[in-house]
Amino acid sequence: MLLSLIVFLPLLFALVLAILPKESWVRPAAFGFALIQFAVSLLLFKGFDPATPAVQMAEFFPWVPALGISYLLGIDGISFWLVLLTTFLLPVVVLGSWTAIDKKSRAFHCALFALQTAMLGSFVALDLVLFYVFFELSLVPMYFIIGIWGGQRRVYATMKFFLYTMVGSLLMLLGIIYLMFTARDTLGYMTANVLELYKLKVPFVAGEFLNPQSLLFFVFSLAFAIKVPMFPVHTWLPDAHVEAPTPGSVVLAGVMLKMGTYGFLRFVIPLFPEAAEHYAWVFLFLGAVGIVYGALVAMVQPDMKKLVAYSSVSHMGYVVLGLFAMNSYGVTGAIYQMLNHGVSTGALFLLVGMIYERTHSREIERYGGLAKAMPIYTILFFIVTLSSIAVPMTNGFVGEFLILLGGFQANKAFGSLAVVGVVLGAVYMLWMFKRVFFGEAGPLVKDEHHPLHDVGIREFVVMVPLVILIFWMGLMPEPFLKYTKASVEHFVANKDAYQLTILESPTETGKLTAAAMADQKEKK
Amino acid sequence: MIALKDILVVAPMLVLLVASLIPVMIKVFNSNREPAPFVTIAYSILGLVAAGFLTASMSGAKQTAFSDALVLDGMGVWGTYLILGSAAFAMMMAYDHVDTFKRLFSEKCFLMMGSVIGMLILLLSNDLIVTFLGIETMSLCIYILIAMSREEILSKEAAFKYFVLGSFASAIFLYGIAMIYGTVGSTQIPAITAKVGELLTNKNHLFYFGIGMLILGFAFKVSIFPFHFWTPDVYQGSPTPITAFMATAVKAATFIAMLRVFQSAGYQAEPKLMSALSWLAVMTMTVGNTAAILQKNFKRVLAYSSVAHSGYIMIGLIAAAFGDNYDSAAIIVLFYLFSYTVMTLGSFALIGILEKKVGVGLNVDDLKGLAKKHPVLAAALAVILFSLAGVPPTLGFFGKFSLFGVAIEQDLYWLAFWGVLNSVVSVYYYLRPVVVIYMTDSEETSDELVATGGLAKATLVFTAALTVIIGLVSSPLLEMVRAAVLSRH
Amino acid sequence: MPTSAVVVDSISSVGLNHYLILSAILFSLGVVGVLMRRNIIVILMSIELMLNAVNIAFVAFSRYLQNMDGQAMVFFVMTIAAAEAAVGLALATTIFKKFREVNIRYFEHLKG
Amino acid sequence: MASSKAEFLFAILILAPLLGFVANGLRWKSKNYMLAGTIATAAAGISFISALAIVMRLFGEGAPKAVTADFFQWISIAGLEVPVSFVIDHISALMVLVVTGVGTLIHLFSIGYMSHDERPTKYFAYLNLFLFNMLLLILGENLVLMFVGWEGVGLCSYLLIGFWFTDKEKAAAGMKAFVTNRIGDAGFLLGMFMLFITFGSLGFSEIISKVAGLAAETGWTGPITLAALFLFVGATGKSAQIPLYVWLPDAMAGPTPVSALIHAATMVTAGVYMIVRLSPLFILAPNAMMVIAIVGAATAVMAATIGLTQFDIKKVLAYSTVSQLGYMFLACGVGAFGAAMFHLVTHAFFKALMFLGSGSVIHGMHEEQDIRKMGGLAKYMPLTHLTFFVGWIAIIGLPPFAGFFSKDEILWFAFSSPHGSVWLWLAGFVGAACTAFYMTRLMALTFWGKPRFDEHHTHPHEAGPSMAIPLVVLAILSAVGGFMGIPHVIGEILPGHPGNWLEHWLHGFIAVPAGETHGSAVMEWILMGLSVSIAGLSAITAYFFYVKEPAVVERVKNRMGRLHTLVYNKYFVDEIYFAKIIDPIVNGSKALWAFVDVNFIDRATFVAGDLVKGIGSTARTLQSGNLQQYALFIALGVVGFLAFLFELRASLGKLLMQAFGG
Repeated sequence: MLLSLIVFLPLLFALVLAILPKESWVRPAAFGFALIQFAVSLLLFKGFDPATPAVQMAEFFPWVPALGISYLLGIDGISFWLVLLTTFLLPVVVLGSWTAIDKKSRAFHCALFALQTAMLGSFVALDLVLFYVFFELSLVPMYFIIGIWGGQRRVYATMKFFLYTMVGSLLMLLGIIYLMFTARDTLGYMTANVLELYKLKVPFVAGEFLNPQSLLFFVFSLAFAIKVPMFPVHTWLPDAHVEAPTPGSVVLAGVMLKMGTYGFLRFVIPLFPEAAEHYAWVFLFLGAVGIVYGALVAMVQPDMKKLVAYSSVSHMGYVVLGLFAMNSYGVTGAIYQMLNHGVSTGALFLLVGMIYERTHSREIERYGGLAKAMPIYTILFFIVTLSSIAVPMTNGFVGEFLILLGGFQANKAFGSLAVVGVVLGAVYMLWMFKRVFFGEAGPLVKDEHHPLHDVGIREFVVMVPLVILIFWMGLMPEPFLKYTKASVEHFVANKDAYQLTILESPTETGKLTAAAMADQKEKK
Repeated sequence: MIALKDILVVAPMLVLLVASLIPVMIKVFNSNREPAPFVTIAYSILGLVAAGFLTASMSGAKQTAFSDALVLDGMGVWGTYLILGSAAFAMMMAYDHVDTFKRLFSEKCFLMMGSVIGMLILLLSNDLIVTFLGIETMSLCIYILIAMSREEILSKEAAFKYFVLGSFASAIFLYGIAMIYGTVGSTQIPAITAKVGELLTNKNHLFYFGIGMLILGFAFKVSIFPFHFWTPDVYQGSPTPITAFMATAVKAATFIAMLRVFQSAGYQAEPKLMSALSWLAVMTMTVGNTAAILQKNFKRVLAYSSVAHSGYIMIGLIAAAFGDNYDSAAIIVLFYLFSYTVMTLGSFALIGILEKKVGVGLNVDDLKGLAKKHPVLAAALAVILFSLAGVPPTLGFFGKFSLFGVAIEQDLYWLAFWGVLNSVVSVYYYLRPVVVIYMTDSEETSDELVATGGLAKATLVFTAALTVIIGLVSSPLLEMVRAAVLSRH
Repeated sequence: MPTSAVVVDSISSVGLNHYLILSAILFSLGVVGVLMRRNIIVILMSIELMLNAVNIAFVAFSRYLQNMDGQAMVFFVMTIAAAEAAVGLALATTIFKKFREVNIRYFEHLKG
Repeated sequence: MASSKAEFLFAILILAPLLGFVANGLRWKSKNYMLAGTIATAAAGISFISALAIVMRLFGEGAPKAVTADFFQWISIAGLEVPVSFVIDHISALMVLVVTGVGTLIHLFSIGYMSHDERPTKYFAYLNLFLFNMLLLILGENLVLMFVGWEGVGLCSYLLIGFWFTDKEKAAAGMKAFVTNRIGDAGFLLGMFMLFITFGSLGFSEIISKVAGLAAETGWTGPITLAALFLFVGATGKSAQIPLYVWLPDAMAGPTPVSALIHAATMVTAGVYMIVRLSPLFILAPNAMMVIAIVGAATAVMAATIGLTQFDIKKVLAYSTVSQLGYMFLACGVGAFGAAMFHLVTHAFFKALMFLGSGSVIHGMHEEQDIRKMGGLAKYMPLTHLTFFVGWIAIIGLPPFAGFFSKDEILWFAFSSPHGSVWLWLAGFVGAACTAFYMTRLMALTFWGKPRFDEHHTHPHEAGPSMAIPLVVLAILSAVGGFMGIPHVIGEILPGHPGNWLEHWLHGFIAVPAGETHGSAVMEWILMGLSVSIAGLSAITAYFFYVKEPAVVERVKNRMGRLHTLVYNKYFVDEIYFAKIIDPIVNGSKALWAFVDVNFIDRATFVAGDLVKGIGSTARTLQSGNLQQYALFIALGVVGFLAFLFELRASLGKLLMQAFGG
């Protein structure tokens, strides 16, 4: 029941927040709740066995038996860290948004916690429909977060965000339904249970495009590509980020984008192995192009936040490259890069948010000489910058190194193209850094009406865990990689006949679940 | 001659008749003094509930009455529940709606009950003559209900438009019946569905005329393109409770009647018929959704959305008629009808609550500041709108899910594809009210945001709750529907 | 020879199709009336015309098929037609009261 | 036990600077330069001593060929094993001693130099951090660790170049350095990847053992050749070779000791070090070797010529550094890895010396760097002059000072090695001539002749002991450093026949080019004589020009004005880079953003939206409110539907065909 607890605890907290008698209690309560759910999620370490690729702590109840839809949760090396990342970022975000959210803080935190449930759910759901439900549900709170607490063009941004994602995911819904019926025709019973669907061999014909597996592959891929977002369906992201309030951006970049890449790893590649194999080059190409394109465009952004947003496009390009390299290095690196991006880009958004609260401007040109005015802030920003441009001994390096190695191994041309991103990454980040922090004090900095005060205690406390993670993950990645290894090896070893089993022993739930699934099958 | 079982089958209608007559009678014998509205609605709802229980008592094995003129099977039972329910809620909306003459309330209820009776006849009809009777009874009552509005210009115009077009369409419908009768030699639906295949295979032109006109006559009532033009105008002009009643009960009854007519494997003999209907479905969805985007008047938005929904439901019908698995398709259609009914009732309830100047209805932009003034209503509306947009885990999502499901099951990929594209489009206008409610800075709240009507509010909140709850546990409902449909055999 | 005979067999040579064609013509006339005429009363009458055209078809068919359903149908239709006429005229009068106008083109407030 | 002790020593060696960094970093606001400097210098000194302690183990009978220390597994995934393990063998021994030794001296020097700065603690923190990264680079047992240090030192040089960041120029210089290095690093990465997918390992020892016995590759696309070329790209970035040398002159924006440490003695030689470390690999890629040799020679000459015309004392030294690095690469290219190491060491001595000297000059002249405003400083700061003089002799290669031996060995190999050729030798020769000229010019303009500054306002003065001691020590090293590699031809005639110690020391650790060397002892004598004499000659000419007859200079300048402007403006390379590469990229990206994102993708979305709205508005226009029109649509609908059923369209078509077609 641990997973259900982790998933639905935030929802419960959201309800509690909704009925808190005093608005002023909301923030402290929310922070406490966030810490609690993080603590609860830490229990995963106790139950989780990193040695096996099997699904663990699984929970199974039939939901809509008629259609073979079930409530099946489970966690393995692929989703393990993503869950923890999600739960880890929440307290950071709550604390980070202490002053950023000035109106309707109660509603905001309710949305935030509801969003938490949706995201966690989509990371542990092993039933396609259940996953889809969480996947879509996560849109709604984010829709409100951007739309209510966002900037000037928030409505445009949030609508764009919602519609873009909806297009992809609705098409994916068709794909899901098709899969369920294929299951009915081949397995003899209708099911949306991924572990069962892995067994399907969806007919695939190399050469021609119009065959079920390729179509399904692309339908699913589109949905996730939009979510990631991959070039060329990325344009919703900059708008969403620029308009979103700081915490919104942090969650969006930190966790929501990962739902896309996670979808590739969990569903697209294992469900449609031949197509994935056959069309991998497309995604390697798009990934590499995304890396370079995102970096180039980020370089010329006048707005800090937009720059960071485009850097996300570039970074997620790395992830896609790694995933479709489909070798241990690439996939491990991709998973690692998801975490890195969650940490470092989240931190970047928080930092940009801090300065925005002070000057109410993100225009790079109007800054300059910030290093003298806010030294501590500068140091924090610099550290995060290092992690973002993947300087060794920060977390970024490990991920990028592995991804590029894997990518190069998979396809020399695109791998080399991606390596260009290493240079460009340094260019856009350092250029921005130079223009904002170095040189003479810019108009915003030397404005004597509101002198800039350096980061306060709260802001510092927000940043500390992130900075610690940046170096920890950079200096000793092994403890982190340990948890993903088994799953990744399993994934790479039999990527053309991927199967997942539910860990029977030692967890009692495992046995029960397997039994429950078995007699479900009997019933059909 | 008339056996007890015949009476039993029509007992619900008789009960309704009596229940609807009581208030009017009171009025008559009370020197034409209107009974307290509470009494009226109490009697009416009592009648509806009683009818419901009677139907429930008879559900189970399918039975026919009046020498197979009427048939009561699971589908009919289920449809009866739908209609009675929506009628009840429509009355609750009308109870304290601004547009209701308190001194004519008993008549209003009487007419509503009357049209409910018509719908039940339509629902149970096993013979095209009876079908026609049902349609007419239903429609005539509604014409008057529309015209009974306190508002003078628009409602009268709406009533008249609806009346003229309605009778025009029913004439066509009737002509179709005539042709079918001429070719089949009977108006019994089973007899017809039995011979559809052969008549279509040897290209009997008269029959083509007949079946075509029959379908299109139905299509008018459920506002399928190009017979939907009356819908926005009439929906806007009618008193909101009546609009809700039309949008839900009429559609449910008609669609189920269509299901009966379509209940034959013979249609597969004519693929052109299927492609024609598919085109109509696609056009209906597209026109409904795209036109809805450009509307300012919330009622018109919902009117167009209901047109679009008819398009979606057509997918289910096509699957039922031309697929190889009538039952599953029928189940889905009923399920979708249910979800559609719930959501539509809720959304119209909100309009009923907020609109002050009768007939004009309210524009989407008038909702500005609702979140501040009536957070609960705003939230309920938001839930219903998200459900209409098909966002999980709501009733609307599962409706769409199962509908596309049945489409894919029958390999109607293009229909499913169009359905998906259209739902994307629909997201835009379903979320616009949400934007207005929550995302526009409401310094200047439009001050006519006065909510009236306890029962209507109850309706809104109840439907909203229903969308979420059944969205979360849709399984029992699905099982019920399945049982209902399968009891046919 | 008696003219009556001529009349008779000229009548007896009138078959189903003639009736159907007649009903079709009448029906089309009704349709055209509904589409063309501006006067609401006339429009109501055209609708009645359509219904009656259908009645002819019914009768013709029931004669042709030798079964009574058609005849029965006609009675139903006539009833319905009467009801419709009643409602229609009622509506027409209320509208006339309001608009002082029977030209259909005046009722276009609801549109778009 | 021994090994555990080794780990302990390694830990001290590497962590001492890190601790220094932390210690200073935590009190980064303090202005107490003395404390900060002491901490930093102590840290550097400690690591020097522990380095010495480890190196000592390599001497004596039965000494291990290398001392290694394994700490923990950094990354290990499916065959990719990256242990954190360090090694000191005969190559890295040289390097580590130079780095820590010279580094310590420069730390010491910095105490005096940064005494007036406002953020000395930060400075020393950075300096220690640099040392730490440099040690990772040198001692790392695998390419990944080396890369960690490789990027780390780049980062530190970024920080130190931009140390006075309020000046936009200096900040820009820092960024330029980092980005240029990043280009190289990208090459390094690709090289690593090539090696990994070829040999399945990134450890030096493993790679070298796997390489052993392979035949040399011909052609350009072999994996080893590609790897070698990629790695060389990395080297050009770090070691400022054509085409990536442009950052080094700008890097002079940093404090002078930094230039001495990072941009002369240690970091910039990392490229050479890396190639020497992988010499068994490079030797198998003759084409790559050729490229390296040519690039090295070209850089040597080009930088030297630029050096002839510069007036900023540090810029002259910078270009001289680039040129000397060119020599080292030339050596690597012709397979004389030993000579390269040799020159690396000696160069570290005398170039550090000269930079520190220039530092003390600048310090004494109150931040004046233009040698046109100096002159006659000899009498003001005799010690600086003396030490600088030593460095001068060393670099222009007059025996018996350090530079003579190392440079001459390079020239000899350039001529004699199987990879060498007379042209390479010629390039080196010309470079030597230029070197002698511009160095003499520098001496002359700075220390000799008459003062060209206002002696009443500026009072040049000798700096304190913390700056003097390093100068002296380095001067001594520059003087005697050469004796570690006495050429055989000279050794034979010397009493006691000292052999070439360095060659012997490195024997077995570096690859030796296959194939016979051409040229004889006599030839070697001749070449030696030639180079020494040309050095002396051009030195004398320069002296004559700049001390005796300054007017001549002007005349020469005017004589070849075009050429002079070209060289004086560094062949306009920066300008070309900006005009042809950087600006196009920036503008191109702007265009990308404008066209692809805004005008294409978003536009497409909007078009789709407009399409939908268009359909909607047509639907609305049909919704005219006219009852009869609706009825008409109904009728048309029925007709159309039935027409579709009866395929009337087809039959109508036929009819029309008959009507009009026939």
